Amino acid sequence: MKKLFSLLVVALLAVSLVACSSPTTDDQGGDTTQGTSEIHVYTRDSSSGTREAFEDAIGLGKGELTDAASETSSNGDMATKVGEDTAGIGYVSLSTDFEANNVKPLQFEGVEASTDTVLDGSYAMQRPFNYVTRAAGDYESDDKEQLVAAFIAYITESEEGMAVVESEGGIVDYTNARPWAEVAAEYPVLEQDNSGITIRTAGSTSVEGAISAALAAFQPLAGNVQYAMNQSGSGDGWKRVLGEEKDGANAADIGFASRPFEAEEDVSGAMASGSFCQDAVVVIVEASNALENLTAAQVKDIYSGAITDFGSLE
Amino acid sequence: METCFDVKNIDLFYGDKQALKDVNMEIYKNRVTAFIGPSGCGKSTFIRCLNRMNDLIEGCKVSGEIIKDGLDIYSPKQDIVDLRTRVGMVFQKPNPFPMSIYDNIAYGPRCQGLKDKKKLDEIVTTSLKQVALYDEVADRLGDSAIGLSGGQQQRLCIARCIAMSPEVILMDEPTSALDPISTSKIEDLCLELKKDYTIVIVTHNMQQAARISDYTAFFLLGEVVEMDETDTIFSHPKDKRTENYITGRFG
Amino acid sequence: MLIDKKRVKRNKALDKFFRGFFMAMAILSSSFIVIIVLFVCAKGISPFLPGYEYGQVDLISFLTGSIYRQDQGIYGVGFIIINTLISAFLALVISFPLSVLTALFIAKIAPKKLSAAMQSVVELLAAVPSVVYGVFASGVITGVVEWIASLFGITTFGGSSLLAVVLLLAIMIFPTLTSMSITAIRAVDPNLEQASLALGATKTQTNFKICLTAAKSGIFAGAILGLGRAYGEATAVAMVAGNKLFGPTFNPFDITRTLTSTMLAGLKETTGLDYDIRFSVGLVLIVVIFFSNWILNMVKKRIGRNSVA
Amino acid sequence: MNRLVKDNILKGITYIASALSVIVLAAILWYLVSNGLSLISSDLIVGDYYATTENAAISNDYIYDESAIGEYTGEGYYSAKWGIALEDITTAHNDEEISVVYVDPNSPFMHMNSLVSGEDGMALSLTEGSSIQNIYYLDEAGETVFLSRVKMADAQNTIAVLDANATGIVSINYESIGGGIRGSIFATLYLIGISLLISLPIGISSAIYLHEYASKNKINSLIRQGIDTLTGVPSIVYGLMGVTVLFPVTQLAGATSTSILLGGLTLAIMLLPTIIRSTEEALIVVPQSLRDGSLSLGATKSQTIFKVVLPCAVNGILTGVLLGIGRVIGESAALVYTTSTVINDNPTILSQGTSLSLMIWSIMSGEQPNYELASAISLIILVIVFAINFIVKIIGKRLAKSFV
Repeated sequence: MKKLFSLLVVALLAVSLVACSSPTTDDQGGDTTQGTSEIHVYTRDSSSGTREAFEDAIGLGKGELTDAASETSSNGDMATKVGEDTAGIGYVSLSTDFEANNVKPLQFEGVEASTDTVLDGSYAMQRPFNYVTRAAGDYESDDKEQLVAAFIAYITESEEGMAVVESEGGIVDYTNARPWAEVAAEYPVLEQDNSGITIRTAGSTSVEGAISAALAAFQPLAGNVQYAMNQSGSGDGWKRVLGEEKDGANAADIGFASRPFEAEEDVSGAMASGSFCQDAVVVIVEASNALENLTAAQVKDIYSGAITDFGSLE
Repeated sequence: METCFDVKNIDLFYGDKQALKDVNMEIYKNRVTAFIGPSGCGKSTFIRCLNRMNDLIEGCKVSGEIIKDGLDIYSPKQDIVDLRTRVGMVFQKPNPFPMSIYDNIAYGPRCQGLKDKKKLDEIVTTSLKQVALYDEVADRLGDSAIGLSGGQQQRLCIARCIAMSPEVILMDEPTSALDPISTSKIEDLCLELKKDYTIVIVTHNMQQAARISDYTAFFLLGEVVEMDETDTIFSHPKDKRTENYITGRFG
Repeated sequence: MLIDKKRVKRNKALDKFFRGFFMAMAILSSSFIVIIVLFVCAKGISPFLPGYEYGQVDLISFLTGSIYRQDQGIYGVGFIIINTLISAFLALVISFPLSVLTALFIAKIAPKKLSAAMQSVVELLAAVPSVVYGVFASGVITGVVEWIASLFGITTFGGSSLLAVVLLLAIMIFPTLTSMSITAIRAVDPNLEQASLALGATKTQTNFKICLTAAKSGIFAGAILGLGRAYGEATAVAMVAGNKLFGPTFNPFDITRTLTSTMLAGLKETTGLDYDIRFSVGLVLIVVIFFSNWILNMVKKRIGRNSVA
Repeated sequence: MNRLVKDNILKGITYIASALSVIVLAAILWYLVSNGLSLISSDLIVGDYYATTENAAISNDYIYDESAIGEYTGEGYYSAKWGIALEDITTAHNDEEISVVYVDPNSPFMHMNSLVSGEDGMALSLTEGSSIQNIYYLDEAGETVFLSRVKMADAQNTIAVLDANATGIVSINYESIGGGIRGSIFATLYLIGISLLISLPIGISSAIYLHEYASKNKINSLIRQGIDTLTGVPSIVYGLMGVTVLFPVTQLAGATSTSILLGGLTLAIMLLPTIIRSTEEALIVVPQSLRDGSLSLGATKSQTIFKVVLPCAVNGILTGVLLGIGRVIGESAALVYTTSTVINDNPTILSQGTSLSLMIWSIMSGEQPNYELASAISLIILVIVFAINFIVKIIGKRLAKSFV
């Protein structure tokens, strides 16, 4: 026992010695003398819609990402980690609370991300939040079909609905917005008691905040219609309203995706589909970092591993 | 004199190790039979054969016959549970169950399905009286049996055994963990009980064997060296080994 | 005679019934492992079979690979196995001496009241859910790691690192190790201690030389259990591992990737091969745990020869 | 070295080791308390998670009279014109809301009718503590203006806009704060109940078989090995197994989706090794002499087990129960797939729901991790764990007393 013990103590010391003596191994073969200038690249796991939008915008091909990147599990996780790492760089949704996470949003191609720059298209790193409904006539009842249509109109046409989406961080264009009272007049189903009807949603988790707020606000406007949200990822959005799971245990009435629908996700059969708001993806660094602006090419170089320290960005 | 157990050619193995070699003896009814011998000689093993407690030990094989009431207790026809209700046992260390004194004694009858409160009361009282414990515990039958002294606990275990009205009581060194006063009480009890029961006792204490037993068997290395009336064994042993043991030259 | 024949018959039938019932339950319990293994195997092996719908994966390069990238379609878990072994083992190295000493303190050295208090401390630590450890790790341990790293002038990935994983696991397996050790030490026959004291050894000498030696088999069993927990811990580890894309990781301040963090990363949104391969990773994890237990049990048999507990 | 000095050094080391564990526990508690304590309130514990939204218009028979509206000097921003005081709050879920702190009895907001179809214009009054989502008001020109949540910005601005621009109130959309975890607490308790109800009888029976009946043969050692290996299966694998293999079983009971029942079944299997192991350890401690004593009195084996062995082992079995409860409360990975992460205010056995730990996991792995709320829920979990430990220990002592 004694031997075992001393062995363990020695091992413990050895570990701490190794810990003390070894400098960060340099994976890129770059310069590490200036500890803080080496860039720590953060990304999301490959199933993330934000990552897809980000990589599309900077032109980073599938698989070109540097091996040295660290994967984070969510938008908030990314913000937290970059905020704690003076050498970190990452990307998050515009709705993120930058200040609270101690991160600084960077301009992209010289353009600052804001509602205006996203809407006029000058800020390029953006993605739509899309919806798709079941096919016309493929609902449990006509009333439900009407309610789904009314809800879609609520979030895409009415000032009130857009305001709710906006309050949850979505970027909406009020240009063609009308008062809800006007929109509602087109849907007589709203006048009756709908508490026996449940609208089911599926798909992207990124839209969860906006859609649950919109549904909660829509509920009293639509005769207490019930709702059940089962968000499990963009991939399930189309699948559960038009695809192979549309009649399964997890079937839904409206599916969402935080990216454009793919070619194999044919939305032509849907009663309605389109985007209800835009989201901007913003490159962030830790708050004390002196960087202000990055070009698409620079971001691509950083994420592909061609640039490994902040010094060479000047 | 009636025979209680007729033991014929018993061999017993623990795995490969032979613990009993060709044991033959007769045990008589309403007599006290004592087994003596040095540690590891097989006397405890043998007494556990008489109510088949050895069945509980893994890898234990018994051959030969032990005839009781015309039936070999090792034959498949013999019901073990039934055998044990007729052949009770008291162990080396007192082992009262962690229950009340009353429940300890009522345990056996209850296991047989006796529920009648009156009958149970009667059994408990008579059993305790028989072991002369009743006066000491009459006012606290509901108390835990663990609180009794060692000697009391052992008498309780005997009472528990008597409560089943067995034919035979096997005692495996019942006094080895007790003080002299408790020991003498148990010894008196044995003499008292042999009127109604057949008693088989394993003991290390040769005086004890001499005091209470009618017959004595001397075990050595798994064999019965000699068995005879106690007086004969202690005064005129036939075998040299018996004599050596009794006179304290070994063991 | 007391015996009520009818009742006795019923008792016997009941006895038989219960024997059968207990046995059936035991078989049921152990058959769950068969169900689980079959299920994980069926799912986990499928990517390596020809005709797999998303394109067959090469088993050898899966097991020996040093890059795990869904985006490139390269799945190699070789380095992840090494990382998992390293982090679990280092956690054990840190936690083991501390927990054995704490156990000795609680079981033998501490005054009665302090001992009871310490026992509750260990029980409380055992009761803390693993997600809570995860929250604590990403809030506090990462900060500590970052601070340590800054002493050497190293910047870390916000504290997410091998070291953070090791510290987290060391804390998480501590209660398991300690309570098993306490049980083992308490089970040591007091006669042994008295014999040691009677030979003129001091109380402390007896504690260290007799109690620990006699209890080592039980203590080692605790270590095996703790190591198992360290291998299998998922949610908390995933919060601080940093999920490196290639490896293996030997630098304590570099990010790492364990089998469990790999299984969890992006699990919610993924489909196809990337989903199925997680079962393969799970299968690898089960095999790793199984082998490690097997080896440790052999070691335990050797060192436990003259142990009582 | 002097023996005494050496002894003291060794002793000292054990003191230091123990102190370290105390420090770790203290650090965890300190972290949780400093982050989460401020969020814990009765609303959080007993409240609904989902806000109830109301949409209400000012009654037709209400006549607005500014002079009738009284003074208010409490906290928040007060509009003497409309008789309503508002303040900015941040909810436990980190949402910023404009909350009502006071409504004057003569305020229009006290005399409203529901606009929700199906509620027949039920009378409503704005309650303190609810949060305002939007307001429709009349401007100077008599036009209806929509004041959205974004345009309201904060409490001060809302009051300013209403005071400056509004000549009348048309309708208001408001909701209760929500965010309570009562449903999750119940779901957790259901999970504990279901999993113990199933795993205790199976586990204890298995342990009895293994320890009391099983002889050393191949089949039994296979059974034992199987159970031992179950210990090593990571909990996430149990979850994946549960949703595939056990889902059909719950379907027989009427489940249509993942459910608390499914989670409970999965956890029951996960608990088996723990329960079996601790029961076996308890059985080992029961002296063989008691079994011998019982058997020698003609008791059958099963009588011996139920009447003598199990009562003696009850404390050890309770330890297993405690460990089991701890695991159920703490489990998250296995539940992600079996109960779903849907928060349910009124969970039933066949509905989806989320346990407290799973809720923490969702909060931490969501788009924006909320350390404060996670810490608060962790604290609540710890309190529940302590309470259950305490109760089980008391039961154990009672039982032990009646036997010994």
